[in-house]
Amino acid sequence: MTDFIASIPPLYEDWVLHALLWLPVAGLFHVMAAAQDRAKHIAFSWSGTVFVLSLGLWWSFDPGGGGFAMQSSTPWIESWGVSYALGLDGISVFMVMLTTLTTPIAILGSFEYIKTRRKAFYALMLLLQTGVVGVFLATDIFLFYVFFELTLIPMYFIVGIWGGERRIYAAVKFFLYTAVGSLLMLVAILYIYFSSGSGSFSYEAFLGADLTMREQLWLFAAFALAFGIKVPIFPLHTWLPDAHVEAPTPGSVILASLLLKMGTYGFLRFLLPFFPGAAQHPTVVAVMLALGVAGIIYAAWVAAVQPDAKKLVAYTSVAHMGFVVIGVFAMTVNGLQGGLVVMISHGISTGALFLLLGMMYERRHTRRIEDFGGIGRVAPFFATAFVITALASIGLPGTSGFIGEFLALIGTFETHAVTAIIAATGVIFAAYYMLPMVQRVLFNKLEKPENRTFADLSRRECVVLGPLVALMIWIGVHPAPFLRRMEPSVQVVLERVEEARTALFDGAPDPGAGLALSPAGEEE
Amino acid sequence: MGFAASVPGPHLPVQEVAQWEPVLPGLIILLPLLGFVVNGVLALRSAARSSAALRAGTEWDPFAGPARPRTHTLPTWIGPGVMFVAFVLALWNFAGMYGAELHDPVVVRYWTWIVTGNLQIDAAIQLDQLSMIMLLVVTGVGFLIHVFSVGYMKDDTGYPRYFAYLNLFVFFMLVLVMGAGYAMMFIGWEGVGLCSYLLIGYWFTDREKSDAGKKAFIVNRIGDLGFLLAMFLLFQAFGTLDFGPIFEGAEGRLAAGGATVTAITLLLMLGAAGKSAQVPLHVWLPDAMAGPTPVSALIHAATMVTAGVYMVARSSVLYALAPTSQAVVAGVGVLTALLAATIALQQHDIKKVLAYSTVSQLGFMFLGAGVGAFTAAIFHLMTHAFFKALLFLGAGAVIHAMHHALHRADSHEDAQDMRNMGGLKDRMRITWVVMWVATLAIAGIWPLAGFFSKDEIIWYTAAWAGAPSNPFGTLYTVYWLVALVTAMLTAFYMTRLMVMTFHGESRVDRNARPHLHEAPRVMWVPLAILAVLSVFGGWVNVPEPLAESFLGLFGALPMSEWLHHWLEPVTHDAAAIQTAALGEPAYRAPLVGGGEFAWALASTLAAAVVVLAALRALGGRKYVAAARDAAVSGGLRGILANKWYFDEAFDAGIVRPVLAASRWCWKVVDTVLIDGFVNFVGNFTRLAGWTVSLFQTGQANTYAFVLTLGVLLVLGAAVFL
Amino acid sequence: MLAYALLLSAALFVIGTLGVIVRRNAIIIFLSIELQLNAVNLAFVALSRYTGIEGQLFVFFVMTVAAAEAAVGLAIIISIFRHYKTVNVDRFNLLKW
Amino acid sequence: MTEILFVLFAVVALGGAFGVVLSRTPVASLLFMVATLASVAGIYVLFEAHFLAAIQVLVYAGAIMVLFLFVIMLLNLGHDYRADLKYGLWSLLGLVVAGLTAGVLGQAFWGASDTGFRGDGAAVAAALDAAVREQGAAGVIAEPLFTDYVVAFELMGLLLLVAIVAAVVLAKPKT
Repeated sequence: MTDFIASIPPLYEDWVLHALLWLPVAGLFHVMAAAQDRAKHIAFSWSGTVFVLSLGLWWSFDPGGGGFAMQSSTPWIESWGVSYALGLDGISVFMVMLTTLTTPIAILGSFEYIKTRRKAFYALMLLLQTGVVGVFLATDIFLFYVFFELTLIPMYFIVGIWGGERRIYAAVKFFLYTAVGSLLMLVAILYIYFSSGSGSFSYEAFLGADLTMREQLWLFAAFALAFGIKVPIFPLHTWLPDAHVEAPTPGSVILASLLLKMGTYGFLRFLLPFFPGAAQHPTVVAVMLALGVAGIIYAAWVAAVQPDAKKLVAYTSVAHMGFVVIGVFAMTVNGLQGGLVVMISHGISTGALFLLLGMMYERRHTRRIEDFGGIGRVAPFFATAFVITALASIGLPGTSGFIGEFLALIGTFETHAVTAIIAATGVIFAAYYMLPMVQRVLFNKLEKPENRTFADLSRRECVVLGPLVALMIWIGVHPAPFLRRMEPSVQVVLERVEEARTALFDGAPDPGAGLALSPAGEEE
Repeated sequence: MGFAASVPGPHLPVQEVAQWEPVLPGLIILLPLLGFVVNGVLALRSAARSSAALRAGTEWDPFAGPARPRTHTLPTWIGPGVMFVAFVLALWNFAGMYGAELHDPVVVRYWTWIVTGNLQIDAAIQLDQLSMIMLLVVTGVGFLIHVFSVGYMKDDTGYPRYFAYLNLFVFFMLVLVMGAGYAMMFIGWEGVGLCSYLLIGYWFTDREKSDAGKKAFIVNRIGDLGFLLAMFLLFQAFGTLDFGPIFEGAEGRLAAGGATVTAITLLLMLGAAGKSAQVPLHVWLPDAMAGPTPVSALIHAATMVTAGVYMVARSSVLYALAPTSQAVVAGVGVLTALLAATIALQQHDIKKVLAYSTVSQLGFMFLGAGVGAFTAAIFHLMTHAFFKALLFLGAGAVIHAMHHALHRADSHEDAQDMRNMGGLKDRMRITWVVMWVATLAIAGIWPLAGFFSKDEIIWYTAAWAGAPSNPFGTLYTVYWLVALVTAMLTAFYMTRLMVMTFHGESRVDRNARPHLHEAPRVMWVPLAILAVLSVFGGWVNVPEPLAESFLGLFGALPMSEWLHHWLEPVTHDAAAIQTAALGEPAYRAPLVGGGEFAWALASTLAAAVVVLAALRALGGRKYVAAARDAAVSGGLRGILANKWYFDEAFDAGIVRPVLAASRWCWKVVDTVLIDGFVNFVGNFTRLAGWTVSLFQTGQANTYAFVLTLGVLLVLGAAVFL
Repeated sequence: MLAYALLLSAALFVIGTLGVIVRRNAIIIFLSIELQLNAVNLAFVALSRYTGIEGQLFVFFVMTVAAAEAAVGLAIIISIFRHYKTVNVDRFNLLKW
Repeated sequence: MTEILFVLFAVVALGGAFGVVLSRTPVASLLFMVATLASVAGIYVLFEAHFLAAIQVLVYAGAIMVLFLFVIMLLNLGHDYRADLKYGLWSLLGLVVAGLTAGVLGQAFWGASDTGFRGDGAAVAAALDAAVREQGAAGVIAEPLFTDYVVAFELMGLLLLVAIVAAVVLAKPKT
């Protein structure tokens, strides 16, 4: 018996990644074979099963030295050196878990929202889950690219079919915007593939490619454009508000929680390790930091004057992702870890906000902020969830948002003080965009008679929001388990950056980038 | 670096210094949180009932039935109950600490909060003499205000929600004062800001009130930005945010008067200014009076707004290393004290007067903290907590009575406007008496609490002005003079408040007058306790020069300089650094000379004269009822009535430009520039496609023609070339 | 005689091309295409005398394709005629921009 | 004799071709087409391709043209005497393309210095004639068809099957 129990963890580790990746596809076929009105339950069961399975990662994932765990690799297209290679490290583990958590929640949140072509919708949701999980698990660049592009298709249809009035415009804009970037990335991938001469698309082979600074800069630009559009970095962000506003609630949730993360994940997984030299180039660092800061401030300002609540939240995504960008390009442990936590936290809190806005829309069929007011009177549970989520979103200490922003800022401050100071004003502007919205929706007089019948959260909606709210507070109060699991992998990335710096600048700290890991600076 | 990454096991509390064992310190913090959770659940349940009724088209009156619903009876016991237990625990710990002669702070670590490569922040609390004083003030005064609230908020439908917020506030306030590092303090710091936001906007269906809450939060966040940046600098300089290593290493790591320490302290001051309503970030506090009056007493008088003072006192070592910052802190403080006092002269709303009075007194505290008299600042913080809480609660009792009376008489007059009051002393005897006690205390009349604490601040300003190597000696002299004037203004506007409210002819609506009556016992008992504290609270720290004189009852007061000695372990380092830098303070006043005794006597006499003169001058005046009174404009009175136009300046200088910039960013940059470019690319492609599509005539012949041509082209190329 | 056969083949092909381009009637266009195919067939047959039997084999294949094409093409014409009530190809302009 | 017959057939074929393109009614076009096909079949005979000539008459002129005729009658197209020729610019363009085609074909057939088939035609022709004598006109085609080109032959069958199914599906009225 004890032998059996002891044999579970290795067994689990052997197949869990494949299961997480392909179970949604199995669910997809099940959904397609089922009746229209059973589709949502089937989809939820499958994605829920995947979530339960992924919970084991919390215990079984061992950060170890920061490399990939649970690796497996099978040749796929041998003549090109493409293999079906999966792996998990501290950077991806929470992204995967976020995906497996968010998808069932988004599906559960869409039970009442999606009324037409339900089978197709839930099938696409499951396909999307496979795509996103694949992006985070793939350790073969070709495989990664396949999944990266795969996510586009279901999202395109989700926005284009179940979206709002201007859904076609939004879907096409979303598709073209992101396709432009990723095609350039494909060219860059092929360039590295051929110039590395290893004849393999594996992550290690790409790391081993010997690139000159000039090459690195061009390739960096191609990758950065692809990921920057996904993130999205100011000024490549204009697809986001349109896509969010038009997308159905679950689409917005997945878009904000997961698809945006694929961009910043790409920064950490590919951009820094592949092109450590270019990433430290003073001009590159300056540009990326400037764009990150610009995103924080600019998006906050634009968000503050939006009449449409969903658009407002969409813009706040840009601001939040700005923190990730500066955290990553600060190239310090704190910055990178902070960026990762912002990614998780943003996934949770913005996902919850979109769910809440979706509930508002289901009840009132409007998203205009001015159509609400005094909702707190008629829907106290709704209001409570809304306020907690909004506070997590603006980074109140004790919620997940604070941990991420604090670490990202403090990490940035270590190497780029001025950037951090300007970015920190985002703390004020966060209150400047979020509180008026909260006030105009929940508070004020209950003037409009339509709002008097605004129903409070149903039991299903409580189940949807409960885990998210609990996570916001858990990560805010006790983030150490998360941080500890991430750190080794973050260190690996930084070591690679460090090595490149030694090679490039003879170990002397580069004036533009500063010394990342110096201990506490001494007063002169 | 080097921090071993491992999956965390359960963390047991670890105590670093074992010379004294605190009794369940975590429970003190936890209790209000528990109260919050229980009350919160009750609040949600009652809100759900009320909202269900609302959706059905009716209103739910929780008091309509034969008995109050359980959701409205339980908070009465839970809310104040947890506070009482916490207070008892705090007293117990105080007794323990008192006996232990503690030298170093006791730090209790619970779990690792944030840990990355080079940063570790523990969820830890720190108990030392300073946090103990704050602990007592917060739980003690907090408990009294909770009890008062039971009476004050009795008829409010959101009763359980109110206690939930109040408990949550106390929780965060305790985290603030007990946190063992700047990061922990920041949790409490923003947390109390949140509760302030929630409580100011407690009646959230009122647009103005929720606006006020929002304003408070945003202005506070401006200050929080300073706090945040200061933390970054501290982390860069020390590699940690814990108090212990920072204060121990400060002298070695930071050059005295250097840019880093000055920047840190100035940024901290920005944070403190936001939280403690110092010029120019004071604008939120008067608006914050939109909240229920006990909230104003607890948050906006006794505890939260003093967090800034606590923080400066906590960082005393850093401030002592940065004389420039000290001068700035003191300057901001004294300027705030003066401006707020002048504004208070022209306000008619009883709570607004008290609000500006609070701002002004906070200015005094900052003056004290700024000139290095940290003990004096904390002393004034404590006495101010007593008498200002008393004043607010007294005002609350008045408003409560007025509100009820006006409600009974179906009058829509403003229950808070002093022009609608007058002559209340006959109907509210207890309130009248305790309010006078508090008024005299705040005015600095011997032997009440305010006399000793305020006098000490003013005196230390004078004393440090004469320190031999103080580079800002002249400035300090100015501060001293302004502080003296402000003290007199305080006496005047407080007397004005008393006169307008309680004395003279009654201007209350004729129909409402019979319904005016004294507050219930649950409300006046806390008032009485606070009144006692306002009288005797100052005796814990009678200055030595006064102790032996008649001002100290010829040495009969047993606790002369007690607070000073008590806080010595905390302020000792700062005092040493400051003395080393500036020299010994001169124990005589600048310009004219004279010792502490002389100036204390003079100032209390002057204050007494002002009070009496004001009584005479204002007592006979006829006040016009609010409804018929014209708004004051023009001249100094107009400026004061309009609060020096701070709000207008902010509006025109910051709020509007930012809003305009936001709109511009959206409408121009986003929509026209970026999206314009994107759509241009799209449209350009479409245009090109359309041009090419002209070949698609839809006629089979054309296709055949073009096809043949193409084939001929290819074939021709093969054949001819 | 080969040269003349090729000349005839070319002439037939040109006439067929002309027919495809200038006629509107779908059936006649179709006939013109058949004409072109026949022209090619003629060339194949003529050349088979010089290169071997494969030329004739290809004619066989071309005829089969022509038969299949005629079947499908005429079916399409019938189907279109049902919809437009005409076989005038100028009317079939769904592909127009 | 052969030459006279060739000229005769060529003239009929050309005349028929012009008739196909220029006649005003589809039925006339069709009849002209049959004439052309028949004369081309005659030319096949002149080139000793007897089997193909027979197929041409049977399948082409017979089956396929009858199918055309059926369709014309089914659609009842005979009454529309309006000319559907495109005049003006279009006919000019048509002539230009026709000229160009002629040019290209001329160059392809006679322009190049060595086109390969001008060489020893007599030997091939003699071998072919010998084979025809030995195996018969059908046999000479059948042998390679069922040996070297059997795959293509089978594919042809498949194509015809698909075409039949497609024709049925397309022509069936949609109910």
